[in-house]
Amino acid sequence: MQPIFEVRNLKRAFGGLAVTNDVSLSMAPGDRVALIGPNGAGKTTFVNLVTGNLRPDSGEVRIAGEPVTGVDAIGRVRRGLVRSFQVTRLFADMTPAEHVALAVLQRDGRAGRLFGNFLGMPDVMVEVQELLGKLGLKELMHRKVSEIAYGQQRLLELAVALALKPKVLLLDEPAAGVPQSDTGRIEQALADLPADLAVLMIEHDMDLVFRFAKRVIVLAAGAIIFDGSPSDVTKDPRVREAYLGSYANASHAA
Amino acid sequence: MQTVLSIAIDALAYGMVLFVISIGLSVTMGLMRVVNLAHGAFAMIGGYIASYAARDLGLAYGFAVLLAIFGTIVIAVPIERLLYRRIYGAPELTQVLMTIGITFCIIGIANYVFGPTLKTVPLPSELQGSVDLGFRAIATHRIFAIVCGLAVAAGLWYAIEKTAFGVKLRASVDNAAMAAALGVRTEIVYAVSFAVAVGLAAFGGVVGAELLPVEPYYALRYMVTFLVVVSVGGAGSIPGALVACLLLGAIDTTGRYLMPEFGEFFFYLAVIAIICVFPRGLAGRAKG
Amino acid sequence: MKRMILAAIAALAMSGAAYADTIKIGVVGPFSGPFALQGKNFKAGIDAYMALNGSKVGDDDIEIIYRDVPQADPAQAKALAQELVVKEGVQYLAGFYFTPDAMAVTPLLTQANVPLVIMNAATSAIVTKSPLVVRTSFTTWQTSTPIAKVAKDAGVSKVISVVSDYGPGVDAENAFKAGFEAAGGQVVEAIRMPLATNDFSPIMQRIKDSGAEGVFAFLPSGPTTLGFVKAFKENGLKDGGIKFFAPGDLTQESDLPALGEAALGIQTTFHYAVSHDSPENKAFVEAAGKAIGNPAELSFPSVGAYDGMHVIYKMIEATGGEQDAAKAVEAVKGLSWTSPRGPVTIDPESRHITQNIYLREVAKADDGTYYNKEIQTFEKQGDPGLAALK
Amino acid sequence: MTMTTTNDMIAASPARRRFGGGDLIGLAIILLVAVIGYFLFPNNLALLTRIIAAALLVLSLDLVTGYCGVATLGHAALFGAGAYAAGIASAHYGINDPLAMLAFGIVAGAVAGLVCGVVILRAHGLPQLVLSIALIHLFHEFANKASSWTGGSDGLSGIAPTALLGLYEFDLWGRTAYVFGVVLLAIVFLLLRLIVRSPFGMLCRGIKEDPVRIRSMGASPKIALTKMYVISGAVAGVGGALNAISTQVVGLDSLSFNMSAESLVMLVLGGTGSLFGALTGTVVFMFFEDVVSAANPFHWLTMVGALLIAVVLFAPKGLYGTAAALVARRREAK
Repeated sequence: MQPIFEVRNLKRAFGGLAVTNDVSLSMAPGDRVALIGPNGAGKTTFVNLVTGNLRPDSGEVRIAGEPVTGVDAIGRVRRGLVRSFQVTRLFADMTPAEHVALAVLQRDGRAGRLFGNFLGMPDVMVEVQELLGKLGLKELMHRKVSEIAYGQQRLLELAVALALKPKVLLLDEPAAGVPQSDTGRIEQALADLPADLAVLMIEHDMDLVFRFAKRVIVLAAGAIIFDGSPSDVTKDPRVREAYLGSYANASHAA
Repeated sequence: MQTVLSIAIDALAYGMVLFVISIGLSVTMGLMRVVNLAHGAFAMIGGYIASYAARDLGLAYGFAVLLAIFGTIVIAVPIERLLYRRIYGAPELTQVLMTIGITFCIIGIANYVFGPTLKTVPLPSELQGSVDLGFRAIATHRIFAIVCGLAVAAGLWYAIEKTAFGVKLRASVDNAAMAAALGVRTEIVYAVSFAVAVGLAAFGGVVGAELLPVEPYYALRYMVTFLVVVSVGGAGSIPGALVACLLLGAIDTTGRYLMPEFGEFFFYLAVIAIICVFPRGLAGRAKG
Repeated sequence: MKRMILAAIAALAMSGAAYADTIKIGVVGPFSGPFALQGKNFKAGIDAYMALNGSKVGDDDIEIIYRDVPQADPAQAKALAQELVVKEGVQYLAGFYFTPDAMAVTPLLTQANVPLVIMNAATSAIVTKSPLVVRTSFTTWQTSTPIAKVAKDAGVSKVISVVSDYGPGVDAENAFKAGFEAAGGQVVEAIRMPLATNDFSPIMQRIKDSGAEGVFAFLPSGPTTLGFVKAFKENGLKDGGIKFFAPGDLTQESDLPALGEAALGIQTTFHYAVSHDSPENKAFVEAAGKAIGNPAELSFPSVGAYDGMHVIYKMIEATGGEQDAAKAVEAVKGLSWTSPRGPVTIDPESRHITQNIYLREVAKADDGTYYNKEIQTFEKQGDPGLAALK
Repeated sequence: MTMTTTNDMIAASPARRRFGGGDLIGLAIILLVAVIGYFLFPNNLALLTRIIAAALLVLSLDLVTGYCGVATLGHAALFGAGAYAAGIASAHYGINDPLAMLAFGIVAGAVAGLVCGVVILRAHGLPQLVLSIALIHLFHEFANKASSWTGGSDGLSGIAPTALLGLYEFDLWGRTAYVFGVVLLAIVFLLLRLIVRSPFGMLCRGIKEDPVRIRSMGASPKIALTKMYVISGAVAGVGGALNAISTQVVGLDSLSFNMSAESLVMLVLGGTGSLFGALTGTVVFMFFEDVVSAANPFHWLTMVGALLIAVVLFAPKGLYGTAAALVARRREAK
């Protein structure tokens, strides 16, 4: 199958320091990949390079076979590469319904319309209710985001991303900051993600990684040192070295 | 060549006067995060006090300057306690509304108390007249303003970067809650910073009075200039403000020499160009 | 309300005969903001006139209603004028410091049946906008033209003109140029500088580089004149022998204490000096000084207002208190009297004031204060600006 | 740049849907106030017309400041462009039909909005504020320079609008101008209500809160904001044209920093991010100013200053914003 998402020989240096050093990976529809790595491994830079917020020094990013290296962040979203944020970035004054509706309308190219209201657009409302219903947010759909719990905000973050109907979803620590009692819901939501969606999850929590991912990529010092099945990752000597070498600093990495 | 040199001198002198008057605003806006549109009003109060002391009471210039600084602080401290304290951390537009309100009040009161005429601060004989630079003459008080500007820049830089108070101030600015948890009394830090900013405003008002004469509308008339200078420099940055003042002083002076009828265009186009290149001000970019 | 009913009954009873009433005059001017000083002078002139001539014309009481337009704002001026006419029922409009404000009001006059007496606004064209406009101040052309002759007579043949870049500044430049070139002089360069100029050193450098023997300058009264005059001295132009000519806006009396020594010797032409030596002016200055509180704040708009009141009083006399704008204006055409500034006439054709223009020099009085000392008189000057319009 | 916001509660509440009762209520209130104004101050219609023109400017400012979070002290540029375009059309080209003049005003306002938007949106926060200040000064200088077109500081006179629809002359009492203004305001208000609740309005509110998030949703904040600027310019252009038609003189003040600052003060006074806030702020400020300046033409500025301070202290979300929050809280308590 043709890869839906590809990164080829991506390089970026700050000053003389190579923060992303010759990274290549490829994902097919339906892939569940976890990207892990000790602190300072260059995960954030990698995400920024992939999403188009940073320009690489060299290398290439492709979505569904199309090179998007010269395309800006907005263009990549429109081509199906959507991300969620590690710290929720939602609009405090708006309701979950408005969040999802905005994403749906934007996806359909209707977000610039000067008249009408999504509440009066049946097709939009159906999608909004369906999506929020799946994530258990339907009762809250008309409350302000600032009034709902953090765990629910994380779910909404996911809902917004899904409403964009991505081909590739980049999840940045989707369960970060959520109290233990609520993580179940999020994991359930992750498990329910569309089957043909390629998901790249950046995560510290190894339990989650093992439950979710079919494939694990380990980034250390800007380079991929491991790309394989979850069962093999802890056995790999290079991974052990990368983690144990900085174990004191990365206390919450398993 | 002579002309170029001459313009350079004018630019330096004008830039430094701008610096002396504006730097207090850079402190309130950058370090205390208050859009203080009443800055000009405090400068004006300083000018009035100095004028009253030197002209009507016949006090010595130096004494009048000190009186202006401390007098203005004495007037400003209750305003800080009663009004400014309420708007720390408030949305910027709220701060704009409050400080414009304060400015209107001060203008009204100044108009009532001092009348609408121009007030000057008589210079001591040492600062009167001109100094011959060989190729041209320059007013002595301008040299005085340049020296004051440099002294203020150095003093402020030292206070912020090198003293214990500066550390506390920067800590309070970065994270007030954290600073408070570490035992910094942020209220006092803010009050002192505010007093310093107001004192600088008053000082600038007096030193700059030869160029920007004191009258009730002073508070609004030059506010835009101060605001522009501070944000082009990058609020809160002493070197940024200094560079901005010199740069804008140079552009203004050169523009007014070469094409006075388009002087305003030059100045504001330059401002737009600078901000488009350095969207966070000259110093904002340098930091990263 | 009660009084209105009474008045109505009285009017019916006396059917047309004159009866005691209150005649209202609406005065629009800058009473707050950056030009508050000029507005204050309007009020001082009006108060002085009423103090000296009583607040009654015939049996009618005169009431002044002030409205504030802090800075040129034609929309506001027009709204206030409308309110004065329609709501307050004023029979006369007066004041107006800024030209656009006056311009905005002129279209109302005929319909409102109200004359407009301009006490300051100095652009020539205003009087042409309505036949009901009378002006008792001056025009920039009027005060700037004689100085050209003064400059030529002083033996200066090359002059650089430096004016603030707005309507009156451009008027002054044109007036001077016309007058100076007619007298055989040459304007080597004409610089227009932004109104909001704080630092005049670069301008001074320009003047120096131009090689002119004299400079003609126009700046509006107020803060910037101080910087200009000081820069002229500090940059060594004054000591370098460059002569300084200007219309009198530059050295208005209320600015002189601030200008101080730097202004000493500057020659200006203007229609009025507070120091003018005449019994009429003595009485005026005393009354106006009392009205304004601080006599040092007295300046030229006060005399425009004073004479404006004179014209309005004459209009009321002529109409017997009836509201008849055309008749009122007709009555003062050609009116001559001795104003505190000297002999003046309302030109019947243009309805603008014909007056003496004086050459003055800033001098130091015995008590250490500075004043404009009149040294030469150009008699009966009309407004050359109107001719230039045609 | 963050700001206090009063989102149109009515707009956000799902109970009032497509044809929200809020619109009709709002329209009814505007018309009611207009009628009351007409009968309460029949002799002061010029002031009321001026308030309407200012209200259009403040509404226009609210679109970019209240709904999009753009900080500007140069919004009069859009208003002045409309005023001068309408004025020049009449004074120089003999286009004296008020509706045609209005069209010129709208187009010029929109174009000015585009220009200002492109420049102002290049920075954020304080530098953005300064960009807007620089722009308004450039516009002002330009109008001053082009005096053969604009009349420079003497003002553009010779504007002579013909009777509205060929029926209603613009008279001394200012009745025609007032009614014209009220109708314009009502139409603009309704259109803006539609826009702020539309998908585009929602997008703009999102941009105001977090432009980065909007980008990650695949929308371009810059394009959306520029579009809003153009709309805002058209609205301000309506106000400017109304001003030119009713006053028949356009002065440089309509392109001034002062007017920009005053409109911002009025907006914040009423409460940003709400059309009613903008209207409330304008009416209260201008009315207050008129009353105190008539009562004491010499020292009224102090009173206005005191009002502003009092509002910040006691109604920090603006007059309407605070009132709306109170009502909402009470409703919730029930």
